[in-house]
Amino acid sequence: MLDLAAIRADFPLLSERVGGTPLVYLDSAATSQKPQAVIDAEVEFLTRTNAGVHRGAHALAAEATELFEDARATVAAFVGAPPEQLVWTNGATAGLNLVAYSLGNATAGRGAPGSARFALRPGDELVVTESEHHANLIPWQELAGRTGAVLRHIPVHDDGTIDLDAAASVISNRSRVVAFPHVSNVLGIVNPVAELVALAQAVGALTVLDACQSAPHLPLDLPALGVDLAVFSGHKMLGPYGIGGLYGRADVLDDLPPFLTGGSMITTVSLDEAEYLPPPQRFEAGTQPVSQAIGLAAAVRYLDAVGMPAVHAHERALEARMGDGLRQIPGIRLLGDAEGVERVGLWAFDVDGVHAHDVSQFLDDRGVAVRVGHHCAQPLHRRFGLTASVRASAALYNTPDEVDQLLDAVAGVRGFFGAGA
Amino acid sequence: MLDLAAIRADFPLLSERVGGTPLVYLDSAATSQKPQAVIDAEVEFLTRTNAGVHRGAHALAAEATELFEDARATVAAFVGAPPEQLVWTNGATAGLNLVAYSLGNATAGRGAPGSARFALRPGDELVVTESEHHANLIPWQELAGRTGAVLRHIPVHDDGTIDLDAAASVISNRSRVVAFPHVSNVLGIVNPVAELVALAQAVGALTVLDACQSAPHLPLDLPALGVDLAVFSGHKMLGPYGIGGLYGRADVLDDLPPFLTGGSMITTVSLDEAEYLPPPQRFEAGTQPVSQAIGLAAAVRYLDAVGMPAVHAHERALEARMGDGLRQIPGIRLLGDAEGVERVGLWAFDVDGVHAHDVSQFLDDRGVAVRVGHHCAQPLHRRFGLTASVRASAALYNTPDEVDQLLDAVAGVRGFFGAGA
Amino acid sequence: MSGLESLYQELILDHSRRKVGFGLADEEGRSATSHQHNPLCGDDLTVRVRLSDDGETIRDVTWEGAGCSISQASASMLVELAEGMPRAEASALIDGFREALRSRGTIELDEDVYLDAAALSGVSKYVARVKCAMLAWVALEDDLARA
Amino acid sequence: MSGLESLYQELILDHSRRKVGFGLADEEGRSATSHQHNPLCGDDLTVRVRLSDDGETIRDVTWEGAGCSISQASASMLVELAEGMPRAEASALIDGFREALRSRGTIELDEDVYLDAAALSGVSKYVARVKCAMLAWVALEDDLARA
Ligand SMILES: Cc1ncc(COP(=O)(O)O)c(C=O)c1O
Ligand SMILES: Cc1ncc(COP(=O)(O)O)c(C=O)c1O
Repeated sequence: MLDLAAIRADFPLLSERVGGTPLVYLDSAATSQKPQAVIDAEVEFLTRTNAGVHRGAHALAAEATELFEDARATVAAFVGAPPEQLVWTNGATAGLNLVAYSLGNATAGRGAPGSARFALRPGDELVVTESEHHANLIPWQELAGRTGAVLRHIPVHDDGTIDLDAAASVISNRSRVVAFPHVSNVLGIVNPVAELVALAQAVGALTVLDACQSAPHLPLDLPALGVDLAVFSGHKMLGPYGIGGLYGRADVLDDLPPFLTGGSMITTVSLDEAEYLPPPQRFEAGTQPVSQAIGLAAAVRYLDAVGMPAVHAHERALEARMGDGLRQIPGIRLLGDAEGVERVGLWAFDVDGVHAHDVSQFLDDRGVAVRVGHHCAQPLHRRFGLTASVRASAALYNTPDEVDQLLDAVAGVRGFFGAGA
Repeated sequence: MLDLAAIRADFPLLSERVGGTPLVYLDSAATSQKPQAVIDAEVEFLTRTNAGVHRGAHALAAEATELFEDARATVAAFVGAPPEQLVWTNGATAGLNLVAYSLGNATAGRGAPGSARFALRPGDELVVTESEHHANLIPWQELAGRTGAVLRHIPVHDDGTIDLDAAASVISNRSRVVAFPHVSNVLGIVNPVAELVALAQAVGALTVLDACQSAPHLPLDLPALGVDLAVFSGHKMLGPYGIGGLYGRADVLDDLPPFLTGGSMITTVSLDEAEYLPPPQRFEAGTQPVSQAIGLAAAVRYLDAVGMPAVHAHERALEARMGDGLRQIPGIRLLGDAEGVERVGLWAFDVDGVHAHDVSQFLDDRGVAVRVGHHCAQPLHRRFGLTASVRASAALYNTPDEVDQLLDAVAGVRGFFGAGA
Repeated sequence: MSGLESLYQELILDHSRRKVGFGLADEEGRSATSHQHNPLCGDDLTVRVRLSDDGETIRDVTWEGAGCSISQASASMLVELAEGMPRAEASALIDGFREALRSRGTIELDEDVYLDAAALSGVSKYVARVKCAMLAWVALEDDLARA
Repeated sequence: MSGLESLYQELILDHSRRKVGFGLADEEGRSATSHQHNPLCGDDLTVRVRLSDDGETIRDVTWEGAGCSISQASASMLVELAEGMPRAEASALIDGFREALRSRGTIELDEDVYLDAAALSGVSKYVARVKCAMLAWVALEDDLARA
């Protein structure tokens, strides 16, 4: 059991009041709140040790470099990886674009000789799922458009689970990449990583995991999951904006060509050409988000101190309470309401006869902050015949009481808007 | 005249002591220190208003969105631009890569019909200068490598000034891009923007200005400079890491294809294709560095309150004192010691008979933090027959007294290392 | 009146259900049709205007599309307001409407001028919803520019 | 001794000027050459080892390149240390040297074992300079792995 009162006290924003009512923040899948420890770590760095890293001989720069690399080791360990397999990015979107562009660069003949194995040929296939966040969809559309590769998708069942039979036929010898979410930000279902990895490995396709919505909520061991590459975002896991991670298998990172180029990722540069450092530096061009890396390290230390198994159990209980309550309110349709699956603490839903925007406005008035829209997953919403839904998403700092406030408020929606009350 | 005591009191790190000696921070060209106002703006946001922007209906998200867009207007105004012509990036390296990749995407047939005018044909030329930071060199090398375009360069004279005669012959009808630094981070000379822009415009080439080392030090009016695109980095201008700006002429931004793709930059997305928002959103995929944008707005407000003309005059005086002092120390060779040019407050130099690394170690021991190495400008160092140099760079918070401490310390270097004292 | 009740006045909820002018009339004579999209929520609205033969007067406005109650009510109210109105006057009213909605609660719409649509004044305090209320009006503005 | 004087002991400055073994010997018999580069400062070092015919003993070590006084002194000291040494012993000493230099001042190199190179212990407190001191040793390690 978590000591919720103690945890909540660590998050200054949670004591904010919206027009007099205390805030019920159920929008952590969009961005999480930050504990004081994260804010302090950044401020402490900026006021005491701030200096350019990896390039100075002066004492301050050396100290800053050490803190920065310690942060890498801390965050890497949080996802089960050694430090040299963690590349800093500016977030999941940046990480997924890095991978897609790097493959495009390999296709254009860039990179070391080993990069050639990643070159795409026209007709090669890139596979995603129907439940993708736009960040794990459009970069592949664009890569396909640039290279002549073909984008294919694995459908989801009506209950939101991935159609593994379809996956087995969509994934073929032509597949070069299989990209999928560990947890969809709309469905909250933990996808069957092992099965998808097995299908991809059988045909030699590269696996790319979008771990944005799992990293803050589950114990994560990326090497054990067997994926080749995985991304996550700091701001969704109690950390700062503008920082995230790309994990990669050592041999994969070794052979990928660089994406962003510039300072600090090179060995020798002439006016005509450059030679590149090994990973992770090869992928970290220019000044890195140093204070943010240190902030993210503080965030994962915070999560580790609470304990990810405990975080998951707590959020699972909130999710169950939320799901049970919502199912009992007339006119509510839950998205991804599959049985017997592992989940994180979020539910997206539709309210019969009331537009999602109106629902969230009503909830906001009652101090409950949820998200409304397509949640950057238009194809998935279309699959369910919707343009928008309402999503309530919990984090370790939410309480059963807050879930009840959400349920109370939702119960009042249809009456207020006169929708078949 | 600046009130230096008051300004220094605003920067908490400047009262740090290195092994008992107060720190003389002369490495602001690498990264500047941050005033308390910047730190406070970020902390205030994170503890009171933090929420996902541009996507929520709840009150917190609406407030966050407003602050975020106000920050854009503030930073845009600082460089003389309207808000819709300022794209948030993660820094100058990210901005320059954005432009290079966007042109590559246009070449691959991506983007709206208007993008076709940016498509490169084999044999088209990309022009840079010999004084480029790697961030404004390698992205063009890679673009050339991907597209068959040819990279050419404008040499610098022995005194570091750009060879405008050579520029007039290098820039030709084949030129499609002319990229150059407003101020080189090694030479400190303000380059002749008007002349280079005129040469580029005469042949219809796109101009890309690296304003990294001018934005923190000079009054800047990017539209008045006439460049098509320009980049700068927040962390070099008193702001946070992980944030920067790309300015673009409206018609240029309108026609450039997107670079990073994902959430928040689209209108309609199907599994097979996506339609994109107009600029600046088209170039801002995924969760933006929101608190950092707000921090950068606080930084430029700070600079504006001091007044950029005053900042420039102050730094110019420090530069003159530093240059005069260094010229009098035997065995010192200044890089870019041109006469009659406008400058910012930095000097890179070589010490005869003592390796740059040893020089900076000696200075560090005396509490003077400078930078050593090639400063991400290997070709320029090679041009001067060096592999590394020592660079001292000032910002608005440095004092004449600190310059004197630098000079005192430099005067002792050759004696200590027994180099022809 | 609580914030919510001033935003969702009975008049607004009522219009959002009645949807005056819902269902596109045939294109006939001088007419124009505009399609507007709100990327935030994926809402779509199509608005058609039909003008008098001399182009000076709005004969009628019709629309179609799905959206939140604010956007639906706003379209419905606009239809009632604009029908039979001189074109120039409609353009002026659209400008005034935009100004009021962007005023963050400082400008109230005049009931004598804006009729039921004056009830949308309250939306201006909800920055994220201004776009919903504007959708139909932007579409009509677009129509008038092209008809 | 101030920090600076422990880093730049007279012995180190002296070696940085004397440069024992500077100038590459001819490749002859069992030999290997390694080129190392420090991207931070752009320094280059080329180190050549020549072994006895049975490959068990180091005949000599020679080098070329430019760099800071730490890297130059370190190469010079390594030459003196390694000459005539059994190959396995040299490998072990390189491991111990790396460990001491990464120890942040907690491990002192033994003068009886490392001879003049023991003076480089002080470098381990300067994280940014460890790479300078290691450059020649990494090159020799690379040579031994390939010779
Ligand atoms: C002239 C110049 N251009 C580009 C850059 C790259 O900036 P950043 O590392 O912030 O991306 C720098 C700073 O290192 C610079 O000085
Ligand atoms: C599943 C998923 N993938 C990717 C992203 C993109 O993350 P970011 O916006 O931090 O780059 C998000 C969050 O919006 C997400 O929920």
